[in-house]
Amino acid sequence: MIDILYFAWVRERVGLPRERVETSAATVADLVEELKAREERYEAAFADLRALRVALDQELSEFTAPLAGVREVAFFPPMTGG
Amino acid sequence: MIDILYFAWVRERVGLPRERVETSAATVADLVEELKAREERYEAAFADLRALRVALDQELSEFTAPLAGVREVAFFPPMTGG
Amino acid sequence: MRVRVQAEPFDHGAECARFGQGGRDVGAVVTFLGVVRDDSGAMERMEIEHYPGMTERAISGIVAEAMARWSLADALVIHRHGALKPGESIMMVATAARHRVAAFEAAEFLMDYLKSRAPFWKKEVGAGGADWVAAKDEDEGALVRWSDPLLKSNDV
Amino acid sequence: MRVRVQAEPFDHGAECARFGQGGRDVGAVVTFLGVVRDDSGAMERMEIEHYPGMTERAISGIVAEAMARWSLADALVIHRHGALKPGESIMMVATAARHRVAAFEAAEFLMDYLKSRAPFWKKEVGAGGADWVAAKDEDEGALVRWSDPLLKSNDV
Repeated sequence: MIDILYFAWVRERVGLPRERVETSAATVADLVEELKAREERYEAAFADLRALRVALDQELSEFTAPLAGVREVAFFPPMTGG
Repeated sequence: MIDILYFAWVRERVGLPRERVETSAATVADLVEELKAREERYEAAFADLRALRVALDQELSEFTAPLAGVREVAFFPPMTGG
Repeated sequence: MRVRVQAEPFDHGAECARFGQGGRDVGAVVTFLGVVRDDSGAMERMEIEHYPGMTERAISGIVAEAMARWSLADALVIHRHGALKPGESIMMVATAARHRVAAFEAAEFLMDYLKSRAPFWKKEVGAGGADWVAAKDEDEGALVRWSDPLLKSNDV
Repeated sequence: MRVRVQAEPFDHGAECARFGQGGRDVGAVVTFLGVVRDDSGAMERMEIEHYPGMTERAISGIVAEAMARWSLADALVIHRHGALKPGESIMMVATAARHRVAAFEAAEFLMDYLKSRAPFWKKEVGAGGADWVAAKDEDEGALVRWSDPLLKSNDV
């Protein structure tokens, strides 16, 4: 089981701020493919990975990163703080 | 008649903050030569012109600048504000 | 070093007055204040979303890096989230160092990182609708300046 | 735009609180505070001499140039003269602009010019005697950055 968090317009497109999923995906990219296969709203949220960022256990990471041992995955657009 | 002002260690070496002198010096450099010829304390103050700055009527200037029309000449070391 | 992520307003003047006081080796204090600007003239509010937990962690990491890299005597970051009106203060950064170049560089470094690496997202809400603020290429580009350790200040 | 040259202390926090308030186009406020540092550990006071008349003129000219070059919404310079103790505030600069890069650059420009072009001279007085502070080559060198108009910020 893994916690998935969504922020900003990713959250709006997916329609929820977080969910817990059962997955055997090896990498972040694999997890994205699983999600996209589930429903159209995921397809909309993950249409362009270049417009997205991912954090694994609250550290910025890459879509190629392995998911082994990870408890929390967060997807969001590029940050706009400051 | 021209007002001459001295600041920082130039003032200390000359021994006064300002004086009014009668001069027919054409340039700042000529005025410096006149002053150096007067007394040893001026010699000490103006020993190294590269260590000095000059302002004419409160505008930074050069030692080669003409004195025609100038009412106030100030000599001082490089500034250390801020 | 202090990091605060909060919905409540903060008092810029009071923070400036408190910051860097009494540090024996402090010759230079730089502060940055970010204010909500209404460029379109039609914004009702700016909504700032963040990632609780990661936000504090990411900012603390950035501040610790700045403290070490510029030998800062102190550093402060305050960043708000939630709904803000035009003219309200969004965030502030403060740095205290021996010399001005280090204080300026560290403050700019913190700002550049907060812009693109701290998990905040801004949304402008007006009569015409709501828009997520897009990240700017130049904000991403600003980080290049800090990636090379050779660019580090000589602390003059 | 305000320029103050004064012997009296100023209140950094209160000045920060007052500065840049209510400007419609202000998104970024940068402040710099200079503090008397006692590097030798033996300084009793710092004496700051200036050139009354020229000081105000030179600073006003520098501030006007910064206002124009970075399209500032506001700018402030306060510089003290007379005798100051270690830990006391010597001077401050504040800039308000639409964007952070302009506010930072303008504040650094003002500092670089105040260091080497405004008629102030510092003397450190201690038990062992008194020494005029020597101008630093790097302060003179810092001005090179601003001499080329092509280096001007794109205001991002």
